[in-house]
Amino acid sequence: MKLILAIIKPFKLDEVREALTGLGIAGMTVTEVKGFGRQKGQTEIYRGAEYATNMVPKVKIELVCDDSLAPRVVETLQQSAGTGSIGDGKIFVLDVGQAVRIRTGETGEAAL
Amino acid sequence: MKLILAIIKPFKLDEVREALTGLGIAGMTVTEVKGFGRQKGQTEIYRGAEYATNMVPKVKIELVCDDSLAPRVVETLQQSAGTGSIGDGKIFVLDVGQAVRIRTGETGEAAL
Amino acid sequence: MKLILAIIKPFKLDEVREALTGLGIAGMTVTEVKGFGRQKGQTEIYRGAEYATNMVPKVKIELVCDDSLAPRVVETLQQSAGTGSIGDGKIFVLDVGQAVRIRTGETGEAAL
Amino acid sequence: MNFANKIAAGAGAAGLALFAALPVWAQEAATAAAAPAAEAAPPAPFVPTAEMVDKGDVAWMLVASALVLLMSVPALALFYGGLVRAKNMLSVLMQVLTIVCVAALVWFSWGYSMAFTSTGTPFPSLFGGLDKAFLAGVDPTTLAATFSNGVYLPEYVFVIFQMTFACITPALIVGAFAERVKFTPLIIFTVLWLTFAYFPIAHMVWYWAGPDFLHAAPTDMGLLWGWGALDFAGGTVVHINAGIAGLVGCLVIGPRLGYNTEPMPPHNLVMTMIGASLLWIGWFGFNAGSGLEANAFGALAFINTFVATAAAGAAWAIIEQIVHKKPSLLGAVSGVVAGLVAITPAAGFAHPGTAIILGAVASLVCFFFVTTVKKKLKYDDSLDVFGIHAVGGIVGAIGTGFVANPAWGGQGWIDYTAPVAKAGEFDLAGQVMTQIWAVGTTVVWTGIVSAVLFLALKYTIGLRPSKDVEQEGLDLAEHGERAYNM
Amino acid sequence: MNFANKIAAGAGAAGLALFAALPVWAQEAATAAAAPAAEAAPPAPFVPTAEMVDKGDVAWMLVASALVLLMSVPALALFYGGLVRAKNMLSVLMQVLTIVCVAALVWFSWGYSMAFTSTGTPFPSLFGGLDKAFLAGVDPTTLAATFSNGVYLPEYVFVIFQMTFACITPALIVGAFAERVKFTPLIIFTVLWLTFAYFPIAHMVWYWAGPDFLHAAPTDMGLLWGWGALDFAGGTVVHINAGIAGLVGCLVIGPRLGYNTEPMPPHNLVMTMIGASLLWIGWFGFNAGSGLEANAFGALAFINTFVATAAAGAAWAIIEQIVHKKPSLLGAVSGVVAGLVAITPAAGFAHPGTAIILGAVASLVCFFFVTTVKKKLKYDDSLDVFGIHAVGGIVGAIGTGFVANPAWGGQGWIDYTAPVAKAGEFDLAGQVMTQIWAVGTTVVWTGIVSAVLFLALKYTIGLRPSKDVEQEGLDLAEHGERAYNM
Amino acid sequence: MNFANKIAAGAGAAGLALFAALPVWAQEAATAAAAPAAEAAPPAPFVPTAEMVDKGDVAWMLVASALVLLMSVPALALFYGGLVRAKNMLSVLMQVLTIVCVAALVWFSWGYSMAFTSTGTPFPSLFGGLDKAFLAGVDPTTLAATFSNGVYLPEYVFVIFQMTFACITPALIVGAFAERVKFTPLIIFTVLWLTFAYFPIAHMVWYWAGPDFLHAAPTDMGLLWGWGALDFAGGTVVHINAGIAGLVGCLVIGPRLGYNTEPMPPHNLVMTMIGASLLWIGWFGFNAGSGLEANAFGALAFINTFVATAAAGAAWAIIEQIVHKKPSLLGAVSGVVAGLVAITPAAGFAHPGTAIILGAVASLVCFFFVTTVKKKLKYDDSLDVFGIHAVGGIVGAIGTGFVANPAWGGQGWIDYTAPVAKAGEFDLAGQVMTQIWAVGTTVVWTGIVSAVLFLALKYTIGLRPSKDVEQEGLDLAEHGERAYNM
Ligand SMILES: Nc1ncnc2c1ncn2[C@@H]1O[C@H](COP(=O)(O)OP(=O)(O)O)[C@@H](O)[C@H]1O
Ligand SMILES: Nc1ncnc2c1ncn2[C@@H]1O[C@H](COP(=O)(O)OP(=O)(O)O)[C@@H](O)[C@H]1O
Ligand SMILES: Nc1ncnc2c1ncn2[C@@H]1O[C@H](COP(=O)(O)OP(=O)(O)O)[C@@H](O)[C@H]1O
Repeated sequence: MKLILAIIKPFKLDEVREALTGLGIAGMTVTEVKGFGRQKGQTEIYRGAEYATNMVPKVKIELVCDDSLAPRVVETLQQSAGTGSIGDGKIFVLDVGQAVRIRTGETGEAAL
Repeated sequence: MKLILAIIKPFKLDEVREALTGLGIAGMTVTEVKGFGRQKGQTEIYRGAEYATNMVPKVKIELVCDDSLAPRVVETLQQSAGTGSIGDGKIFVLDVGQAVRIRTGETGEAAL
Repeated sequence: MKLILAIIKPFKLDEVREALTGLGIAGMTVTEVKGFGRQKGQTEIYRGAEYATNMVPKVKIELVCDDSLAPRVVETLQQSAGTGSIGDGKIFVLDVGQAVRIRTGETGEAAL
Repeated sequence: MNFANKIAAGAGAAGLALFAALPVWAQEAATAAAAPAAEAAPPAPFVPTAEMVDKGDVAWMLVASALVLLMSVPALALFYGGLVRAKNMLSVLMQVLTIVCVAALVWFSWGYSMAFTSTGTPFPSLFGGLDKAFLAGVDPTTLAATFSNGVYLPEYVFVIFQMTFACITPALIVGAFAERVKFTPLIIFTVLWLTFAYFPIAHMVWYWAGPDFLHAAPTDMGLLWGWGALDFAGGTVVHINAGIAGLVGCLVIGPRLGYNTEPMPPHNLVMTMIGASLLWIGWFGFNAGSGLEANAFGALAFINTFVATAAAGAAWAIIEQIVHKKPSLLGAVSGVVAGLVAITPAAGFAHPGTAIILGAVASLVCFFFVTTVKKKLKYDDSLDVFGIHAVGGIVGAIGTGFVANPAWGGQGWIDYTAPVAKAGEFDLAGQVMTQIWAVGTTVVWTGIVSAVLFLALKYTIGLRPSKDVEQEGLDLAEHGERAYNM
Repeated sequence: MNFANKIAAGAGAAGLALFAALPVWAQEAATAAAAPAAEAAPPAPFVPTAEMVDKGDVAWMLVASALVLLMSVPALALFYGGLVRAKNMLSVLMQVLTIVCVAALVWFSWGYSMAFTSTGTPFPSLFGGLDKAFLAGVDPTTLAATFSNGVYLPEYVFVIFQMTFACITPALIVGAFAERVKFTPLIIFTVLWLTFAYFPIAHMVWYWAGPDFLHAAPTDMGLLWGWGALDFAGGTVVHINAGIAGLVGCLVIGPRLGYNTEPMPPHNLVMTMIGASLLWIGWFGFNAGSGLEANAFGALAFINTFVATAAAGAAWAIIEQIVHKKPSLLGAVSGVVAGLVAITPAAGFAHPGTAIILGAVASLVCFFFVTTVKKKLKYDDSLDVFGIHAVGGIVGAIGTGFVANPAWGGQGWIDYTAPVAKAGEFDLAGQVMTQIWAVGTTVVWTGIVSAVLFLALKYTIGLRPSKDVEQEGLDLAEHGERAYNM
Repeated sequence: MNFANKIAAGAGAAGLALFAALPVWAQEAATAAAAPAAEAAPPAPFVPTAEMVDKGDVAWMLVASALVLLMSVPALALFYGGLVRAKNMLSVLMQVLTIVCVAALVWFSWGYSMAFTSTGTPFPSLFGGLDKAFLAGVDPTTLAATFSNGVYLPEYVFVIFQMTFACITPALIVGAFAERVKFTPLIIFTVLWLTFAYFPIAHMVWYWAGPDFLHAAPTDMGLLWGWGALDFAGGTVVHINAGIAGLVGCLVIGPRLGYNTEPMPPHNLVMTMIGASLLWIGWFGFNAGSGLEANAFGALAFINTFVATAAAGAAWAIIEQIVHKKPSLLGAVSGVVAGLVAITPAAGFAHPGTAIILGAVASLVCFFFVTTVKKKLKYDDSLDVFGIHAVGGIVGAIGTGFVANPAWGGQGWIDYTAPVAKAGEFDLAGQVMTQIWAVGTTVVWTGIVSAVLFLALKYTIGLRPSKDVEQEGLDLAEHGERAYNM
């Protein structure tokens, strides 16, 4: 199984989720994060004190799927999350050794 | 070493932590996340606008332990986090190449 | 490629980011988390009800880099995040199978 | 403020404009009448003196003014701000605050003069001239009339109280197109809209010569006031006026990106609840202050503002329980605001019992507009300025014609054409027709002015930020800040 | 409001019920007495007139009423809401808001009549009848008595001021079983509890014929008022009453899931601090308004409300510094509220110096109850309604017997049985006993009524939501919303 | 409060101290003068009576007092709290609340006596003695003078109103060294600073015998009052005083860890906006209440407080638009506060037109100090107490000398040395010089007292928490709580 870890723009979340649901993905986990990358944050000025906030609000998606589905998930993610402008984000793929569904104790791909 | 990544119901966190402490686990990291899965969120209606919130608040636990302990951690997690009802969450296990304790520079299992 | 996952003290974030930028790291992702470990939280008393909060606010950094850079990233992280006192945090290193830049579709190290 | 009156325009008073308002200052008036001065007044011009000021009235009106400002900042700002997404929170707060500041300056500069004088103007029944621009001629010794013969306020007090109304009305509008408007054009709109919509309508509805002067100058009054339209505290001037402008604005600007496809739940209902609560508190100043005196009629307006609102809040919760099986806090506070809007024109006229009915009815009608009509017609009135302020205001304005009926415990209207004001005869059907005409006039006037202004701005400097700015949120893009750095 | 009085019940006044309250309107009364009308009154019935109304009093009482409503929404709602977990925030806000709305409607419908009339009832010293139900007979010309001879308020003003008390009292109760109660049964409880506990106790403590009428109708008063119990602004009627009902409620409903095993820290102490601050501000209306006039006695109640609270806030911070080594904000605001509760019955009677002592003592006693007694007895009074309102109320009510002592700078009590009120002779031991009796009566009455109502609801439609609902949080499960979508 | 006056100190009144304030209570005074008592007064001592109290004044002053307390809690606490980082939020709230409590108790104990008596002291023009310590001799029958002949307030009312000023002034200081001060030393500082800086300066600026007594005791007044310095509502006493103390404090304590290297953005600008809005509302009590009467001069102070603030808020937004291309909410609310500070000393003297100019100028000067001067000089005045309160206060205090000019619509000053107060002759240059002297005196006095106190505390029990505590945040380390557990 693969853990697919994607950092995307927050307002793209709904679109991405729908696209992934279309692929048959049954679950994922979402976290609000702050990103640091080529896209620079705004300069904020509070009463004359400047803060160049390098941190941009992003959303992180974590999603485990079986190996065969992974390429299509990555592709779908890339398409649905892309706007073509800087800061669109990244997708990383990691190997997962095991998965367990807490409710039933099912393991492996049955757990997803 | 293994990274054990568990998504659980928020109100189970204390129970889980106690159970893991019982196993001798010395540390873990917890994040508030939003989950999307079989368990559907509530339908919320704000002045007539319906939002079927597919997102359910969950808590993510990240915990690195040595390989030998991993199966018992997974088992304990599954038992202490389970309520038997939908949305109990998942446990994923990944391989960790290295661990470092920042304070001392110790590496490997000594760092945990 | 490696995913470097570091849990650090929140007020060290800026220092760490600058140190990593110095190494030529172009991006990372940051999450507010709560840590549980040797460092104990404060005892908080709310109108007589005591809560020994085992949870300490921490910041998690996720950063993917190519294999050759990883050791230096870990070292830099350890140095810049360390205060020498308990609770400084951990660094974990995991293997990453693939990386994609959403904007361009570039993959592998070009995506970072 | 703003009671209608009967005008015997020469011999044959024509048209439907023959009705008018509040009954019972007669008692106090009677006392005043006992003084020979008042009786002798018609020949020799009446001159109010400092002794006609009661410090109790001054105390109450200063407090009422502070309460109405409280309604704008922070109450309205929070009520609206809590309903938008976090990324637009500051933009709403900033819009409301800046509008208040600018409106106060405009009021000082030419607003008061345009609204509350009738000299130096080609159309004295539509708007005033600039004789009191920059408060020329106003000083601590000048006085303003109340609705009672022989009872006066320091003119500054009246200027202040009315200023707070001019501040909140344009601020109400921004809710209709929250999350998608550029800041500078909005402020320009505010200045123009006040000038061409608010001041004229305030003049038409509320301006008149005063009880001691009217019989000597029986045409010195605003158009709608002359018709006999009843608007105790601003149902037409404030709520319908702002509500229609909001609707026009949201139509001209268009819906938010992602409207009806993305969820846009309120980011912080706690702020909305604080805002609604403080609106309620402040509204006592708005409504009970509109009687201009600390007396039993102020108290009547106060209790009506209390119970109509309670009924409206409860009614919205109950209808939600029936329709959605869950009464929500957002529902209850929406009801509260709907009730406050509806009782505004009727506050000094209704009996508490009929006030309760009016509040509940308005709440249900607003519920219907907000949940059903808006969905059907697909306009994006972000925070329901039309659905609550215009709709609630219309229900209230027309309802005022009913609840003022003395037969149902209402206060009727006062005939100020006599040297000493006395109760007038109430004609239910006629009064309701007058109310409808007043509503219609307001809707048309403000609709046209708003449309012209919004379209002019849209096609010149532009009203709407770029897609990127809208997606990123106005806080960072327009104001360079974010609300929360937790 | 609510000064006790001495009653010469026939010839030999029996029992301990012989004491009574506030001294010095004698001065003003003396002026009134100079008028021959007042002296001739006993034979010919006294008729108050509109001239007996001072606009300064009206101004102050309208403001005071708005301040008391502010105490409920948003102050109490925020104070309580900040202390619960985020998942239950909206439920608390919604409960408080809805209770306010419903209580206002009930007050209009039958509450005012039950509390402040003595006709049409089999037990005129326990509760009134329905003669003024739906405010029948109340209009802008009717008047209500104050505590001074010859000084009146428009009756609507009195109805409004008292209405705000009826709104806040049931809202106080919800803190005791926050996070685990169903919404609809709570609202039903509110209506019934007002009817069977609040209105009777308000009647018993505060109802009397008025200073110009009492000597002609010397038994026309509530039971506790007749005993001579002193309760300036509602220590028994509001705080003990609500505090005991809360305790009964939390015992009947049972502790929260996870109580004492899971941490349940307050989710947003900033809201709690805002709430406490606004409670303090609003309480000036509550206490200083209870004198019903804008005079030196109102000012005395005001300064006592100020300094007793300051002392109580400081005392709690100091005791925490001693016991826990850290003074907490939650501690300080708890002290502030404890001080406000304790000074409530004593506000118009104490000297500022003794008010400070009373505030500090109450704060320490409440600290003890909240931190030690609650832990020992293991009841889950979520937000310490019992520990602060009932305990602080009892300390204050009994303390009133001491601080009223003229020998210690207190104001004593007024004998209203004379045609013109005059200061009565103060008996310290007797007064304290009377206070204890009044507390006991209130505790028993409200305890029984509350237990019957809570148990009846528990075993019929149920009071407590399911385990799942409680774990998920009431916001989503009961109201379909969440407070924060950041 | 605090109008200057002309003193014929014996025969040849020397130096620049010959000017003074407010004009026109003459009218009311004239009425009083008609009473033979007033005319006969100089020989037989004047005795004010209870009839000289107007309930309208009492109503207004009680409300004004509540409004000023509102400025401290919650307004100032929120305004400051929103600007710090989340980990220090509660510490700021706790500091403000505790300071308010402690200051109230100190005021009761010896503050009122030190500020508003002139007996029992070696230097009656610098501070008073302890004759009214613990409010000895104050009771519901004692009276306090206003600025009008023959108009009095119950003394408790005056004590309360002034108490609220003593509460907010030390609370203002904490913003200068927020996020890095220990709690207990701060509270000790508060008590000492009130005693040695606030009470003397309040006495010097505001104490005088009163209009009916001054001509018989022409030297019974504070030093700066005697000079003829104009300070309507506390520009020197409150704002310069606190602003300088803050500057001294932040210099003694040193900058925050990470200052200028780490970002420290405001954690919750919504709270800051609520705070600023409620400051504005409360400031109407502060300024318009400072006239002590519900009359046209109170209304003048009110409208000036309204429009100067509006101008200042708009000015800051405009200058930001020009300099940074984005008007920020924090900028607008900073302007609002700067405008409020600047109009404070001038509120009762200026014409609304000059008030607008004063507000706008002060806003721009403060902008310059906060954004440029602070950066240059590198002191860490965390929340700009110096940059806004001291700087804005100085602009306002000196500006008062200009705007009071009757030639520009100002109110001039009143000569109270005559038995019946009358307008004095205005000397622009002289008045401005007097204002500068008053500012200088205040700066020097408070600067020295503050430096001595801060240094003494620094080198004894210490002012600053350890590095660890500062990094962890004061909330947990000093108070054992966290603000948000979401
Ligand atoms: N090496 C990395 N490791 C982890 N996260 C990264 C890395 N590089 C970028 N990110 C995340 O991806 C986001 C977008 O990256 P950025 O460089 O701004 O734009 P782009 O995706 O267009 O290359 C960043 O804000 C950050 O959250
Ligand atoms: N494939 C997945 N990858 C990552 N997280 C998942 C995945 N599937 C489920 N989750 C997480 O687990 C939570 C519970 O899953 P759900 O399908 O609702 O119930 P259950 O655990 O009973 O199967 C989800 O809310 C989500 O956070
Ligand atoms: N085994 C672990 N797995 C995941 N996170 C851990 C683990 N152990 C510690 N952490 C994280 O590292 C933080 C610091 O660890 P702690 O034991 O307190 O101190 P130290 O880093 O000095 O050993 C913890 O708060 C927690 O967030």
